[in-house]
Amino acid sequence: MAFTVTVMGLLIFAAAVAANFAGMILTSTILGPKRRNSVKDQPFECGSLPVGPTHTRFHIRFYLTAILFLIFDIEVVFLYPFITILRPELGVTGLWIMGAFLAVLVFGLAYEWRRGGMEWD
Amino acid sequence: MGLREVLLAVFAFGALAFALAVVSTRNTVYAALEFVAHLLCLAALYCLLDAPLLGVLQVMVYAGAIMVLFLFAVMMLDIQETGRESAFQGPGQVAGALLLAALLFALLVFGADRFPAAALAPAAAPGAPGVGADNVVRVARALFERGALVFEAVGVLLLTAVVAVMVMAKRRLEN
Amino acid sequence: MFGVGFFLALAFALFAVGAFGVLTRRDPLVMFMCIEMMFNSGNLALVALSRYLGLASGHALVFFVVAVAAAEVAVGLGIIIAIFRTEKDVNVDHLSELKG
Amino acid sequence: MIPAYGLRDLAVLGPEIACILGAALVLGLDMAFRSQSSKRLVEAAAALALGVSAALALGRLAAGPGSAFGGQVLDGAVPDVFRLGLAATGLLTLVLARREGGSQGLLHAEFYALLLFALGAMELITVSQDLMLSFVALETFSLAMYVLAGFNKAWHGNREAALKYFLLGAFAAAFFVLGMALVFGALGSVRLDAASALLSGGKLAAPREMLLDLGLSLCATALLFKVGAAPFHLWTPDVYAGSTTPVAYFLSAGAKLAGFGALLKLLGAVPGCPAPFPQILAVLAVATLLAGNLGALRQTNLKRLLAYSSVAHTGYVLVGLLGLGTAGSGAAASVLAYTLVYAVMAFVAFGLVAAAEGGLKRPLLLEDLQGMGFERPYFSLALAVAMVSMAGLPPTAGFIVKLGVFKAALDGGHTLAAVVAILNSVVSAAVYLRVLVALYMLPKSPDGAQGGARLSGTLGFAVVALALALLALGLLPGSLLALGSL
Repeated sequence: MAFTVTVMGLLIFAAAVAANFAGMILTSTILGPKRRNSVKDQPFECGSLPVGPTHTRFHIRFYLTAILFLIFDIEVVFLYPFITILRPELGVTGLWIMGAFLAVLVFGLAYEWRRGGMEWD
Repeated sequence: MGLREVLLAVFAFGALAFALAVVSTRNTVYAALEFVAHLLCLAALYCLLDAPLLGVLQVMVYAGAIMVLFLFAVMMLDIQETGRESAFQGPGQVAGALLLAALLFALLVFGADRFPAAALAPAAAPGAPGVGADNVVRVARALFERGALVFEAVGVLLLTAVVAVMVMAKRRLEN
Repeated sequence: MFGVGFFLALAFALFAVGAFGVLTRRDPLVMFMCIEMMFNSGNLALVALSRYLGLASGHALVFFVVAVAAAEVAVGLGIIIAIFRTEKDVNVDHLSELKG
Repeated sequence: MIPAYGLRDLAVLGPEIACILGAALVLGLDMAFRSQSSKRLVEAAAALALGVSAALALGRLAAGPGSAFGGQVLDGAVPDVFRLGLAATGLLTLVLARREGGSQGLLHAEFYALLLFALGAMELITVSQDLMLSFVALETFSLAMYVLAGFNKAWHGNREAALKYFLLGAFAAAFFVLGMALVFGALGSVRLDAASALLSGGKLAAPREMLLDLGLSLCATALLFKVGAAPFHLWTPDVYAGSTTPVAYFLSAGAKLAGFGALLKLLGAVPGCPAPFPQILAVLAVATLLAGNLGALRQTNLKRLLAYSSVAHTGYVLVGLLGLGTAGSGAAASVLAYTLVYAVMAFVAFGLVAAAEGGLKRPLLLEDLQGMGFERPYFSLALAVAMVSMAGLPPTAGFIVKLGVFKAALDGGHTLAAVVAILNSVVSAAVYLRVLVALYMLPKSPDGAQGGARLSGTLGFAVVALALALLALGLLPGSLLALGSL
């Protein structure tokens, strides 16, 4: 029973989102005027003409930035459980453990920076 | 059948269905999106299995960061070229792989089949709080009190990964 | 119905599906996704067994596995992209220069 | 509460820490002085770190077994010799890399850093008692090795090798994860000492034991990939042929030492292996032997030949592994001795390939060796010693260690596998004989390599010294046999 109560709010929220989403699409299809012509069938890009293929290839610098994000994402994920028991249980030893981990990661950051991994050109 | 069972059934089915979809879809972009859906189903299963922290982890790291990298990679490659006529190996190899996968599944199920409930007594005392109660603190203890060495090793692994990625990406500077 | 056996069977099924994908697909990105699926099946088994045994230490193992998988994805995609940038083609069957 | 870890715990991991700090030092030096002149500095720093690592491993060997970090790490004579061997392999790789000259280009610091990270993780996996720690170590050295395999920019084929190697390696790692999960299900932890305590006490219910066995077998499968056992050997020839020679040497010798060190730990935790496991291992060993030796028979490219020979040698070590669990078979010592001697033989062979292919734009072929026997006597003699040793013929160290693995398998009751291995030895003699014939009996080929094959400098000294060591160990096998008493 307790489980049902916990999840019920989430379910109601999800149902509301779905209903809202479906409702908006449905109303616009029912109420909107439908006059098709060649201009309207073109892809719309905020007034500017679409130029070039739709699949433009990304530059690799995006990828390097994303890697950095991934590494530090992992770090944050570890930090959260860490702080929950830092004060009552881990104490100074805990700070050493996390300090060593962070030192290794910051070294990696410094390395990537120095080697030009973050240069935008 | 309570609500929990219904949700478990839905997400377990979803995880398997999306996994099959990833394997059978020709288009790489669609496969990536189906894989995201698969991961979200798993995250929901983790939450239902009293592992809320892992559910969040799954969404943050897997669905959030790892799949973004995958999509970047898809965008950097020429997706019109890949995944057209040659998405799969030849029929012979597909049949062989099917046989192998079925064999693997049967072997694992056979191996694990004998062990259910009766033999594998829960290690926790009866009536003890399950893994869900106070989950974050209990995971944190396992992570930092007994797993401190592994934690530091993961730090070194991440540093190795940074160096490795720089090598792969920076090679072109020399050419 | 939803005992630990069910989730183990689900994990094995996902593992087998992933293995099938690795062996049959040609696009390295999809192959890599299938490998990640196999990693995730191990995680699912760990979560189900942790709950069954009443031990949260299995959750800590999942933490480490996810961190390792993240590092592996970073390097693996780096390799795939590096090859693409010179080859313009990442179909493993076209990598035939080394066969034999 | 956090258990009180102290310097004593760190001391047990001294060799690993030396490698990791060395890698950090290499990267730091490179960041501080970005110039050509820093190249020698970086090389010296890497050599220093490996020297310290070897010295610390030697110190641990003298100090006797020690457990650290609450039992997650346990060293002993066998792991310490493995660590020593790994550090030495790293130093030999440095010698080869020096010969290659600036082929690492601007990335020379990264090359050495990745090498040191890999060696640190390899040393760690040989002492780890915790499957999770083993997994992290396994992935660390695997990631470093994937990238090292793609380090050759002159020939783009090696990137494809890196991709193949990576996809298959990640596939194998997934087996380790699932295996670990099953071990956790059986034990409630992933500690090998817990596994051996429960198994030897007979306190484990049969179904749980089955789960444990299944889990450990899956983990072992992942490690078998690392050592290149069949059916996971498919990547080896392509990857070796596509890599630079120092990397090919490191992949073959380093991965074997680390993989078999870890396998010894893993299988050592299972006293009296459960029924199907040794049989499966025996089948794999025989398949590996056949794949390696028959594959090598067809090769004309010398590096590919050495790759297949590396697969075959994995097969011999697996045969030795079969004796594990039988008291008095000396299986662990035979595996240790074989892998160490293989590392030496492979260095001599790859070192001579490196010497001969200097300046060659294409891969070194067997016909390039034709007629060299009397033109370049020292080069040819050293190569001949390495080949005779790889074939396992007296009077070389290869003969002694091969006897050791055959004896271990026979004592373990695997007569059939031992007989097949001995027959394979005969086939493999033909492989290595082809090299000798090319060296001494065939006339010089008109389009063979010109001018190479000079032994000089550090590489020449190391190759000649180790070739002599192979002979000396074959004639006076005392120190090899002493490994059995560890």
